[in-house]
Amino acid sequence: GGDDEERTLTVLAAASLSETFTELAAVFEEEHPGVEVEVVLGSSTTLAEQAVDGAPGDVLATADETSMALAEDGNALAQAADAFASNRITLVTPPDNPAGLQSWADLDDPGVDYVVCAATAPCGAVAAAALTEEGVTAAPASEEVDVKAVLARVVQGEADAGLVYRTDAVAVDDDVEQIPVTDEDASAYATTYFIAPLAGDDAERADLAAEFVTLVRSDEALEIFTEAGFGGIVRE
Amino acid sequence: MHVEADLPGRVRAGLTAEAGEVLVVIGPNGAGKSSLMRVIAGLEPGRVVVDGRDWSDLAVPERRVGYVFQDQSLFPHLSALDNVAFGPRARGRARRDADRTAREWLERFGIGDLAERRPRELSGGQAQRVAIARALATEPDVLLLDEPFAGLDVSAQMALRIELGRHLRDFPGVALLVTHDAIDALTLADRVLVLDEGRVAQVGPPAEVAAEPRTPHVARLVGLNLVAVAEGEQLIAFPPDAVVVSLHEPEGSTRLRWHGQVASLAPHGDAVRLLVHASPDLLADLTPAAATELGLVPGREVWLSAKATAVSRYAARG
Amino acid sequence: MHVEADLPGRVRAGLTAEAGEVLVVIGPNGAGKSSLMRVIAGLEPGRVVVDGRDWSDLAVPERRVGYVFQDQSLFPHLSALDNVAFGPRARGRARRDADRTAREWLERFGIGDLAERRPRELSGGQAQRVAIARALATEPDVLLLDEPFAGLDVSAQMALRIELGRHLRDFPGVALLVTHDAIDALTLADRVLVLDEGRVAQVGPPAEVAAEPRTPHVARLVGLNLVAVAEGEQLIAFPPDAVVVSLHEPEGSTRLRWHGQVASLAPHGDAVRLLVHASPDLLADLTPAAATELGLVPGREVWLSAKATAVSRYAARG
Amino acid sequence: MPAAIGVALLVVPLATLVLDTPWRTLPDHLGSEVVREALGITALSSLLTVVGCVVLGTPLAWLLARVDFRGRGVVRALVLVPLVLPPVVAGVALVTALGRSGLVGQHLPFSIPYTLSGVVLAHTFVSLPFYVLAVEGALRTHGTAYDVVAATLGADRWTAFRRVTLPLALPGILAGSALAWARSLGEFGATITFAGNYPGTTQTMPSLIYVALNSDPAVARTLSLLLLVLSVAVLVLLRERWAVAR
Amino acid sequence: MPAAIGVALLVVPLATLVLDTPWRTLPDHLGSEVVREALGITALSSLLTVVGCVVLGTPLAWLLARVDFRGRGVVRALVLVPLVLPPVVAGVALVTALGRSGLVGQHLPFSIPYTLSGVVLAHTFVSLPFYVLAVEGALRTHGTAYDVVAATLGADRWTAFRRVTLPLALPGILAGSALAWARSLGEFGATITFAGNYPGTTQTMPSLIYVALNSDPAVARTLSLLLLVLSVAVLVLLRERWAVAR
Ligand SMILES: Nc1ncnc2c1ncn2[C@@H]1O[C@H](COP(=O)(O)OP(=O)(O)OP(=O)(O)O)[C@@H](O)[C@H]1O
Ligand SMILES: Nc1ncnc2c1ncn2[C@@H]1O[C@H](COP(=O)(O)OP(=O)(O)OP(=O)(O)O)[C@@H](O)[C@H]1O
Ligand code: MOO
Ligand SMILES: [Mg+2]
Ligand SMILES: [Mg+2]
Repeated sequence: GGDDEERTLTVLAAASLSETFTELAAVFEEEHPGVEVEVVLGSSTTLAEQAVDGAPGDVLATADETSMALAEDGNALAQAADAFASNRITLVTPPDNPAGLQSWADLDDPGVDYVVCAATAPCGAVAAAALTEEGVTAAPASEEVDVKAVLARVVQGEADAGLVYRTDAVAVDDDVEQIPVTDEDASAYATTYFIAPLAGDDAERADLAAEFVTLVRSDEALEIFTEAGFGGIVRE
Repeated sequence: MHVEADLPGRVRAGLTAEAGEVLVVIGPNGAGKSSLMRVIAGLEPGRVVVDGRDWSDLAVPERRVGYVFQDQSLFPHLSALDNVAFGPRARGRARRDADRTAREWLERFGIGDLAERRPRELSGGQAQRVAIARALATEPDVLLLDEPFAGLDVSAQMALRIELGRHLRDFPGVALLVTHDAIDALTLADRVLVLDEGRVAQVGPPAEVAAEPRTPHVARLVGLNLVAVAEGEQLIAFPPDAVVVSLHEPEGSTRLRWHGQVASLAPHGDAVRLLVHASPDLLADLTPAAATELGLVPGREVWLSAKATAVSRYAARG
Repeated sequence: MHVEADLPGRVRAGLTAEAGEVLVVIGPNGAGKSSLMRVIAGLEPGRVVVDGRDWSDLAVPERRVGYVFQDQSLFPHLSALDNVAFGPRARGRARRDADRTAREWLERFGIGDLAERRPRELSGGQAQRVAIARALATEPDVLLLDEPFAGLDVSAQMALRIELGRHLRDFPGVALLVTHDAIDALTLADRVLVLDEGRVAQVGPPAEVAAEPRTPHVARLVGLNLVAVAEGEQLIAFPPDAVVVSLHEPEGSTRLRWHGQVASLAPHGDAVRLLVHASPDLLADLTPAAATELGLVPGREVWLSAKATAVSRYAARG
Repeated sequence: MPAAIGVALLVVPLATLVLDTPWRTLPDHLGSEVVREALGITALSSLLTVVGCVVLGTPLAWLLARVDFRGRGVVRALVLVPLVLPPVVAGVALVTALGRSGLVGQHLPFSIPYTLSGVVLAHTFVSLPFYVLAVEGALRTHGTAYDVVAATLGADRWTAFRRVTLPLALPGILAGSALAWARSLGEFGATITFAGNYPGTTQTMPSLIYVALNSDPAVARTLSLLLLVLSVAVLVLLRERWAVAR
Repeated sequence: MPAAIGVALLVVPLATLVLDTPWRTLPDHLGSEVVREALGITALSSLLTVVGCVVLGTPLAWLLARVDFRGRGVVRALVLVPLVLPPVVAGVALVTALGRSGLVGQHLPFSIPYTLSGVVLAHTFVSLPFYVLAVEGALRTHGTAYDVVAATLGADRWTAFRRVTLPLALPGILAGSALAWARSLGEFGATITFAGNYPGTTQTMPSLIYVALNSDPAVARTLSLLLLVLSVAVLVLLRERWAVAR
């Protein structure tokens, strides 16, 4: 719409979507003059719970299916959720690779300190699956609460290696080195992002929310996601 | 006012005082004087009836007492003026009004120029004056003065004694004053109450108590020797200048004689005052010439006898 | 010992005392007595030389003083015993040893049975005794006693005066004692130092100071009248019983006469002591009979004259 | 010596934080609207938190220090609770109680979460124990001697409290306020969980920093430093002023 | 009244937390090895943190309260720093300084992260300001009057401190220790960031709870309640004992 009146669209988004969604918000605002998009960032679980509790918001985007299911069970969604992006787990080391890692198998060296997400975090579940896939048995030095903490460890040289999302590796680019995986396409390495409009009584806002979801699933958005390192988007 | 205090190990005493009366409380250290005052103020439990009204269960702030604490207890964070104005303000007077009253009291006690000082910037005597002013400024029903003159210089003591005497004459309530000074007792008291080991040992007009003291402490306070006779049933009192000192056992039939060691000599007016460790300890005044002649030094063994004519004899219990 | 104190608005005085000497410091409230002591203890800045050793820049704990504070300042969290044992222990004595010493001191002052009490469970006089014991137990080089007898009952005062007198006789260091009591000054002092408004007004042996007081405060303390004559160049002193009171202006050529209002009357021994607001205030003793005959009440205008023979006259400055 | 180690423990991490800050970009961040809004919300909510702590906590501390009522032990235990709760759990507890569908919250005519009052509530919940404990300690240090004197002068409990107890405990109250303020400044776990993270409404500096940590650690560090310098400056200035005034 | 509101603010969230707890599963969680290990690490590290705070913080508080040295304002400001840092940022600062490749850490012969000493260090860093502020307040409340008396009795600074200053400030020291202990019990931001989160080595209860929150909030709530009940019980017991002993 082209009203004079300022309207705000509130998007609750997983913290890992910080940059991409900020960019998409700008695109959306350009296409919808008079609308301001406010991106509220947080952990997927917290956001889903808050949406169920009735927190102000028009769109919810989570980094995993579990959180979205939480919102759905709480009747917070206006429509069924859609997958819009995927992410892959990757093994990174500090740029100088101090432990001299060549492959995932080297994680089993007793002298190597590597870190992962806790099994309860979305990235942790994926990492656990990937480690099994690669046959790694050594325990990590620490189970970080989220993927950013893992990345920070590696960038700062506090860990010899860590399992992070590819988007994270792309974001810091020069600060880490990626160790290739054995099987590029194995599904064990992937996680999927979901988006859904939230239930509300304002029809006009519901339209805007739907339009935002459409934007996120558009080809224009795909470009942005791909550039940020997302990939393998599942289209119906 | 009627008071009954019973604090085990500290004081167990009853007293009655008329409105307008000044009761001076004397007794040795630890006799229970301060404890008695604390009971009246409501800081310790006890039965207190003032003007027919039962204070026993009244909260402390509702009891209208003016209390000069033995240790001053000035508020450290308030100036002298604010300390004195605290009572009037707590009792609802307006700030300006309370300040004026406080300033008047400070000026009456000669420390008007120290109004803005904090307690720690005052000398001991100055602080004591502030404490007295603070207690008087509340216009209390009962005045409790615990050694108000301690630490004051002679002029201040005299001036305050006059000022307080004037105040007490017009004061409609009961005033209790604790002192270790015979002059206070004699000049200010309507009656004197003597405490000893937490009990009331004697009550009476000052002249009577001074003439027939019942405890060694009072006797010492008024400068008399006191000896129990007749199996403790009777007491005899006699002044130090009625004591004859000799190096040998005095002859004659008098039974009023004692043997002991000189503990100390000190000038006392024109005379020399001797303290002799007999049973009990006795004081004797003699001329410097006599003291020199007898060669009196601490440790010397002497005999004392009392001139029978100067001795008063009375029952040990009133 | 040599001391020079200069605290603006508080005290500006110098003093010298020999080892073994007892110097009694007297002066009105706020004269600077306590401030002078604080300088010696190192709590305020000032020049202090003891036994040829310069203490001026020495930290407080290194100055070996025994200090009885005017307000006792007992440690509230320690028992009486621990308060007294604090000094010896701080100076390195073993616990058991320090405790024994402390107990001895408490016993000497008659409060051995109160050893385990906290200060707030002691009476005022009991606490004062603990404070004195605490100061003496450190075996100091310099003893600073700020009104040590305040709040003590007469027997305790006398006993402590004797005890302290004995201690001071053998004490090799310098002892300074502040008091408002003439008896202390006369019985304990080797010399008396008179402070007035922060300055040294007079120093000398007690008898001399008592006979020729230079400040009204000392005159009042020893019970003399003091009048400045010859444009303040000279002073005359005379006892109250050398004053003649009359209702009319006395005849004759004597210039020693004053006019004023009776401020108060009080018994004084066998006599009645009058305070008269003249310039300056004067004391007069007369017999009760004479007082009744003259109809003396406060406010009455009277004439006073001094018997010339009883008057001593001396220079205002030594 | 231990004091020196203590100082070192505090100094070294701070110093490295300062050294690691990208100073050149600092002015840009300062100017951005998000940062200015977050700073404003942080300032306002922390101030209101201190007010809340003083208003609610002072009487509570007094009660605990002076009045010997039944159940004092229980109340004291309750006061300690938010202290030992991890902040996020504190947030969860607040949601369960005062959230829109919370046990109490669903009966309220207004909604607390996702508003500034929610932020203040979360902060007060988390900061109150610090304030109460510090003030209770201060009240105990002086004992009741001067309260007793005030009572004999006719002061009822309230007057004695206001004119004697409180001024004498002032150092403790200032310390307690500083603690509560600082706790509120750095708090984000309970805030994000209970009040959300809405820019301009409930996004405080720590929440912003938390989010930034996920995208650009350098920005997060710069913002931390900003928060830090501002708040420490305020605390130091206030203390100097108070110290002089006393 | 305000005291009652204060209590209510504390009670209501806690009560709902208790009501919301799945009691039946509690015993299972209690028995699990992960929980037992986390409890043990929390107990040990919080205890060591209190010791660290007392040892390092008491002299520091004394210095700030009593000694008028140059730069006192700066030191006081430094002490406040960890107070206003969001815990995660505090962790980042610690990593930058003492991490394996940190400015100081790379020169150390041993490595601090991923060890219990790292946990204690992080906790001490975060808790020290609470302790120092509380104790400094207590030291100021009494002033120096009794220190002066002790000095005249021949006590050097240390003796006076130990036998006079310290016992008189005891209520404040206890309050400060309680604050530090509690802060350490609930801390996870700095811990996880600096010391990591590995079961049996560095995983404390709050870390475990935080991680659980992401998957199963009910479990997290149960564990919080467990942490809460245990710690409050300890605090209350200790306080009653101290209160009686004084
Ligand atoms: N809080 C207390 N607990 C226990 N005993 C106490 C307490 N306060 C005072 N006492 C004791 O009670 C007795 C009476 O004390 P009180 O202070 O009434 O004496 P006092 O007559 O005022 O003595 P003084 O002339 O020395 O001031 C003393 O033996 C004292 O040690
Ligand atoms: N800390 C202070 N700051 C400013 N003035 C002070 C301070 N302490 C004392 N004074 C003032 O200095 C003067 C001397 O005080 P000091 O305590 O030495 O008197 P004093 O001779 O001991 O009196 P008293 O017999 O009443 O104890 C007094 O006028 C007092 O008000
Ligand atoms: O919801 Mo997250 O912050 O991508 O794990
Ligand atoms: Mg007493
Ligand atoms: Mg003095």
